[in-house]
Amino acid sequence: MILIHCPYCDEKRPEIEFANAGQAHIARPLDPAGQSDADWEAYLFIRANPRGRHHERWRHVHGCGRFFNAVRDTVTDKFETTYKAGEPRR
Amino acid sequence: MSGFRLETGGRIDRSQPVTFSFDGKAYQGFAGDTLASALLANGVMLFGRSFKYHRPRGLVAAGSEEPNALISVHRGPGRFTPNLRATGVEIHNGLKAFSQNRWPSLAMDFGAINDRLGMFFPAGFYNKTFMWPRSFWDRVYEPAIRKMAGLGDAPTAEDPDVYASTYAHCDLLIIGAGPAGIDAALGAMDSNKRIVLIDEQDELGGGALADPALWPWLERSVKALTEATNVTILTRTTAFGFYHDNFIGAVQRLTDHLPNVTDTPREKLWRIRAGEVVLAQGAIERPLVFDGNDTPGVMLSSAARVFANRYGVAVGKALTLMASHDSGWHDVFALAKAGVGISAIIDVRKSVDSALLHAAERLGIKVYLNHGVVGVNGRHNVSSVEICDYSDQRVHRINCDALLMAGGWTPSVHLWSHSKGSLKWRDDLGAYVPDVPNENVRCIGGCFGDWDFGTGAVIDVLPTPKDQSRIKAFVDYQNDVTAKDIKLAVREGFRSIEHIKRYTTNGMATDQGKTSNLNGLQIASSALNKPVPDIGLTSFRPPYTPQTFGALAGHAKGALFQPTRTTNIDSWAQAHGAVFELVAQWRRARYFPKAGEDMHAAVNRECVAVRSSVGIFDASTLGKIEVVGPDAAEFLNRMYTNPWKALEPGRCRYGLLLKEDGFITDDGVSARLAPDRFHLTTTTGGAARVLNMMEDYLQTEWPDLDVWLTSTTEQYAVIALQGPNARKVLEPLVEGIDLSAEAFPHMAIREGTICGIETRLFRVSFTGELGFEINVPTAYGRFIWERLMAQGAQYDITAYGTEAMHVLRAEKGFIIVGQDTDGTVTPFDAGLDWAVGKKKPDFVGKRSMARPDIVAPGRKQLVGLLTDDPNVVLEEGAQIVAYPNQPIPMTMIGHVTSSYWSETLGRSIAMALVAGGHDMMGDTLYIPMPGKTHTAKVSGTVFYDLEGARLHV
Amino acid sequence: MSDTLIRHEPVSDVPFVADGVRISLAPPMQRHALRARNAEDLERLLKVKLPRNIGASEGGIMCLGPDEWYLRSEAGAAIPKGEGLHLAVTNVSERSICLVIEGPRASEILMAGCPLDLDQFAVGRATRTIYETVEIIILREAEDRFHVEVWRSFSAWLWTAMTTAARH
Amino acid sequence: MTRFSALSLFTKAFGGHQNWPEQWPDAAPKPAYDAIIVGGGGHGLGAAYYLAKKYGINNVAVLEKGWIGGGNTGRNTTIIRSNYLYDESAHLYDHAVKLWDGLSQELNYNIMYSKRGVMMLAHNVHDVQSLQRHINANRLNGVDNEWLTPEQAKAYCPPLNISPDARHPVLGAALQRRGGTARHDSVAWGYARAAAAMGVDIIQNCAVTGIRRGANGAVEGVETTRGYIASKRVGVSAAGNTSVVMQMAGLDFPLESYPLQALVSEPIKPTFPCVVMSNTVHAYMSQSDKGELVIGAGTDQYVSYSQRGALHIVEHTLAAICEIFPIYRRMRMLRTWGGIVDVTPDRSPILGKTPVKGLYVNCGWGTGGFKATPGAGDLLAYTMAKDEPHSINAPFNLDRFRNGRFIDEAAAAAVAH
Repeated sequence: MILIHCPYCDEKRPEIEFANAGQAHIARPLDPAGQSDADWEAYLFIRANPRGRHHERWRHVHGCGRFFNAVRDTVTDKFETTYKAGEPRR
Repeated sequence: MSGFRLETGGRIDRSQPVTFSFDGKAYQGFAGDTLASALLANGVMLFGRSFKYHRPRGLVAAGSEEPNALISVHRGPGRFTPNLRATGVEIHNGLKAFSQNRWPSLAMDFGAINDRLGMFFPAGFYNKTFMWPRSFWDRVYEPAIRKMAGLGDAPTAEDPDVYASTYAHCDLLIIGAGPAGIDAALGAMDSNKRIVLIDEQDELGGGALADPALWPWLERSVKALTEATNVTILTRTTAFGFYHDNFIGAVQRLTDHLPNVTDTPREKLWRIRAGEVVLAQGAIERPLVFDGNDTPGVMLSSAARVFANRYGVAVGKALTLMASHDSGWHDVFALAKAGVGISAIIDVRKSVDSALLHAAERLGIKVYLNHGVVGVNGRHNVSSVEICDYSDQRVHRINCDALLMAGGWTPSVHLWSHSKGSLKWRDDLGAYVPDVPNENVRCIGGCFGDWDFGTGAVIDVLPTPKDQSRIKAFVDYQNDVTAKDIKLAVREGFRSIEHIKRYTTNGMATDQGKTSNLNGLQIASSALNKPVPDIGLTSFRPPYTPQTFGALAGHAKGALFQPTRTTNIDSWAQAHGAVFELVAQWRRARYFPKAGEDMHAAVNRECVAVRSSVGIFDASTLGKIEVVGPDAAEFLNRMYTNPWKALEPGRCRYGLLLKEDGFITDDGVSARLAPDRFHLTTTTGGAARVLNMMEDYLQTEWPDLDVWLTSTTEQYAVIALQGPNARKVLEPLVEGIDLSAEAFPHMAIREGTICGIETRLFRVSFTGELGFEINVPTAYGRFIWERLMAQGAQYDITAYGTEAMHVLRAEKGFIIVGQDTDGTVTPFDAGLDWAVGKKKPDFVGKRSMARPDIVAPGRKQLVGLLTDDPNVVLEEGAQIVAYPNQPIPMTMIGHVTSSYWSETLGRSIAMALVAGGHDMMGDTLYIPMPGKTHTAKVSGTVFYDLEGARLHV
Repeated sequence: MSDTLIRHEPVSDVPFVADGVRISLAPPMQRHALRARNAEDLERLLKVKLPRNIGASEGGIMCLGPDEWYLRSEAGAAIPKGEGLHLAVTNVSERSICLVIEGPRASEILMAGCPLDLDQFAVGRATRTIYETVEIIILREAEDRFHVEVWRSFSAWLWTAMTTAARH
Repeated sequence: MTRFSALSLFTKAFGGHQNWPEQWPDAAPKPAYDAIIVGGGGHGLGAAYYLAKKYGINNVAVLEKGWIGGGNTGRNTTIIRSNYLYDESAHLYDHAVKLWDGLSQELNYNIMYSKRGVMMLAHNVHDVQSLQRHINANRLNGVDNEWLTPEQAKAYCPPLNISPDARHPVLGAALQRRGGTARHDSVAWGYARAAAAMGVDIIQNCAVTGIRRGANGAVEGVETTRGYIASKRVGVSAAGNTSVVMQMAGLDFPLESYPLQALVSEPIKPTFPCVVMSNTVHAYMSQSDKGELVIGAGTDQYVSYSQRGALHIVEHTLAAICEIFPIYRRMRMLRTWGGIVDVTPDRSPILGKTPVKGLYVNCGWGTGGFKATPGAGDLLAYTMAKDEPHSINAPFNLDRFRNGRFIDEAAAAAVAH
């Protein structure tokens, strides 16, 4: 059970308080109707799935309830950092 | 008879005799004995039979690394445990232990025929045969193989014991309470750290327990640690796995060593988060590989020392040592000191430290350097050994009743490796030792390769003049893997150590290769002619030693396995004979049978009651979300397919929710209580998912919106009152709300009180009848329900369950998300176009509905089905075809999603998803079932009160 | 009619007592979920001071998130809805019950299923967390007394889980 | 290739098994091949075998970064079944099951395909509806799958707890008698040996580091840790690592890789006669030829290549097993391990061509790839040989994510693969 630093609570909390919410920084297009099928597919389904440095979202669902972003190494599972939703990509 | 109890010595309590049995024969030992030491003391050397060849086997070790002495323990009904290590079983009065994998008896085992035929069963033999005749595999070969395989018998009755679990936190976790671990604890004791000290044995001390000179120190240390308030000591506790971020799993054995079964938990799972972890697990002595090294009486020299010094048991009267490492010499000297007879010391090395030679001389022990054992005589017990003088290859015999092996040491880096710490190879030790940590953890003492009992030579197989292909020199005792099996694997092209392991099963037995992995590596390395580091190392996998399912499941048993959520009205349903069904985590009343009624009779009666008078239904499990804030309407407008901005306060609307992929995920009726406050409802199963989805969009896509979501699912008990008489039942109980059709139309909400309790009263219907859904604070649910029952008695008010609810809604063509839709259905497929706001530029899922295959013709669409034979109720999940007489595989164009007998209509009704169904009205379709193909006509999905007049009375 | 006759509680009103711990059902109270971007908006409406740090609690109000507070008040106390304001006040009085865990073993019992380090959990601190798979809110009322808020439908399970842990 | 048989075993025994040849040579890479398979798991080795056996392409290399069969092939719970809901899935998996039957003889390598039957439990009304839907669809597709009452299920699998008071009572089960298990390592080794015998090079410890594309964008070959290897046909069958390999060709994929754990108990005498799966309780179990209870756990929730799972996943899995089979509470877990499963948005595989000419892919099998091994290998081989998908794998193309033609078994029936 990994420990995750919640940037809102500002402390490390056990994984079972959190829900992973997939890859981070995939913003919903402002004009979905204007998207090509390919663009829309990319938004919905294409994922980086990197072996290494990975930007992902978590929700402290059984805590403060906030969604936030994290950078984690998918080979070591170690977090590089976590930061609040809306803050620029790190 | 060879083993015996020494006159003095050991930590056993000779004042406390203990009587136990092995294979039905009664024996006596002392408190403090393990099954292994007690049986040894009684001269028992034969403990079990090996996995494949059924060779007689004795003890190799004294600890949890023991590969051979696996036994079963019977403790009464449901308390049978197979595959326990005799070295880890503490004896108690009445203990009943049994040997395994033998028939008819341990001494006389028919399976031993495999040993005679062993030459035909090399590694991987099963890949090469049992293929002809083909039909024999299923019927003859495989059953035979399975019968031979396996060790102990399987449990056959439910385990009555309970298990416990807990989380724990500490600043310093020390695993292993040998001298190194104890020193680490003493060193940190005076800090303000919270310290946990874990050891798998019944008392602290580890190696020190076999060294009487250290006992005074041990006693002082244990006293100090026990008195320290910041130190928690867990004995009989095995740290079995090292997980992310210094999270360690450990199991504490609480009752197996006690004579009487109690109701206290048998074992406890400790889930420990530690600031720092210190691994002090020591090292495991390595056997030597030579012909006959599995004969009972051949064991690790360190084990013989443990048996003598800790348990006061000599493993024989005349012991011979076969050494490649100094440690064996020290063991033998200690044994001699303890009064055990030593016949000789044999060492493969040409020379050893002169101090050792002098010590041997002083004790009058004959020494053979540059010699090696090349044969062992005796089947159930060593009688003598053949040793070879490597200088001239001459072989001669030495009489002895036990042969000790000292092949060097293997640091226990298991947990270190679980933590993904790296290892480095040390040629001088012939072993891997910890290198770079991956967590806040360090290794000390033996598991770091740091010990003080001298040096040794690293060898794979003892040289022998015999034909290597004809001898049985075992590497993995339990799995019967010999040196030549490993060479065969290499010969057949298996070069990775992982391949060799899997092909030979070396290291895959219940001891996980604790005594065999390194010897296997050495042999593979010489066979491949590559240094050990080049052929890799098999990964260490948790658990360190096998752990019970029960302990890992912890409290989660029966009622505690998973919560069963119940409503405030559930107790009433229980008291009134409801039959329940499980929906998501909830328990819901399915129907309320009266005496003699089956489900169908009950459901028919309940349905008729609703249509003809009034029915009452517990709808509390519906998900509810309160949406509050200036942007509430805007938010819902973006989430749902429907438009929300124009909805007036006091009105309700059916809401349809899609996932971004355009498929229906949830629905429900929602009400606008005020310009900035909505009361949403969701499906029972969807409540948590929908709230999470809405929070996701709100927090990450539209953080600018001033709106907040709160789950109110459990704030309100919800009672659906449905039927032409619903208003009459309700009217006398409600205050502050005009229930007249004019003042309170269908799809409206009012707030007031009922029986003095505040209520949010919905006028909605999932049955097609005049209906109300009464929301009251949960604690009052049952009270209001009973008041309504009383008030409704004059109208013969009838409680109905989920089954009747399904029939009633189906008669009206209302869908159930998850039954009539299945995650691949769009609003158009479901015939819910009307619920999609055409003018809205965007909402969740809108764009996906424009994708090529979503707009393509021929999609499966929801339609009604009326069987030509009105008495036939189609099976839900039945498949539909356009042409009945096709060969298999048939082209299926859809399936039945809902199907019921409608007592109201006096016929069966069904809904189905059918390809292009909306354009098939009136067409005949076919439903091929075993034995009969049913026919049905496509219809609309509304079967009752098409114009909906009954809703608006 | 007295409240006790018309309320139905999901767990026994008879306290569970075991060696070193007592588990009991707290009396009914009002509960409100408070949400706002700016704490000041809520303070103005409710005329109370809101704790600003997540995990802090004062005057019966716990700060559970950056824009979320949990107000527990006596049954009957009037709480304004704040209609039209840039905030949300939602009545959740009957959504959960409160179990009081007290005695020297209180934190031990909680840690049987809650993965937080409650030895380091200061008096007065509150947080939403989890007990095995069930969400709870814990408030450390005193050194050896915790309040555990749990949704009603999960409370019977939690009661069994904690009393079982207490028996062991 | 020495033919394996009881006789050869017998005769070789008298030579002390000294003269068994290598099962497959440890090949060094040649400069060029007619086809390259990236990934030496069962799927990749199978593809190489069928390329040579059925489609006449023998000049093939299988590139494995570690040791063959060391990925998910050697880390799964070896369940074989084909009772899937949708026609596309049923045809795909049944193609595999048909190939499983007789594979031992075809490869002259006993892969121990054990038709012990796969039983899926229904614990609530929704489960019953969904399993009935499967059974009906399977019947009309010619795939065997039958309904069992709780008593029949208990008779087929005596350890099963069918008490109506259970937290998740058993309301019935769907049984596919042709389903079962096989010996996972043997599958990889058997294909490797048979493929090598037809000229396929099995190249281990050879990691692909790049994919070289020509001016026209088509594949020309692959860069590896053992040098450049040319080939105009490259099939990627790299399971959890597919995204990484595809990015070498400039392709982003609709995949995410998650840790999946499995575990075995200590070996015991025969006690568990079949395979049982419960998607509601999240557990599945069988007993291996060696006597170990083989248990599949769930995936962790986050993307990871660490092959390291969390303890709480194992706790939940064993709690579930003990609920369905209470007699095993005293059994002991011997070994746990983790694999990396690549999951697509509709939990169905991607098997076919890619936008890059000459680059083919077989991935996205999630937690259910083993059962498809022979079928996936054969269809990847077909697609590479003909440069077009077989009608069976045509629906499992990449375009479906753009067009919306999902094959979503999980959404359709909450049936885990």
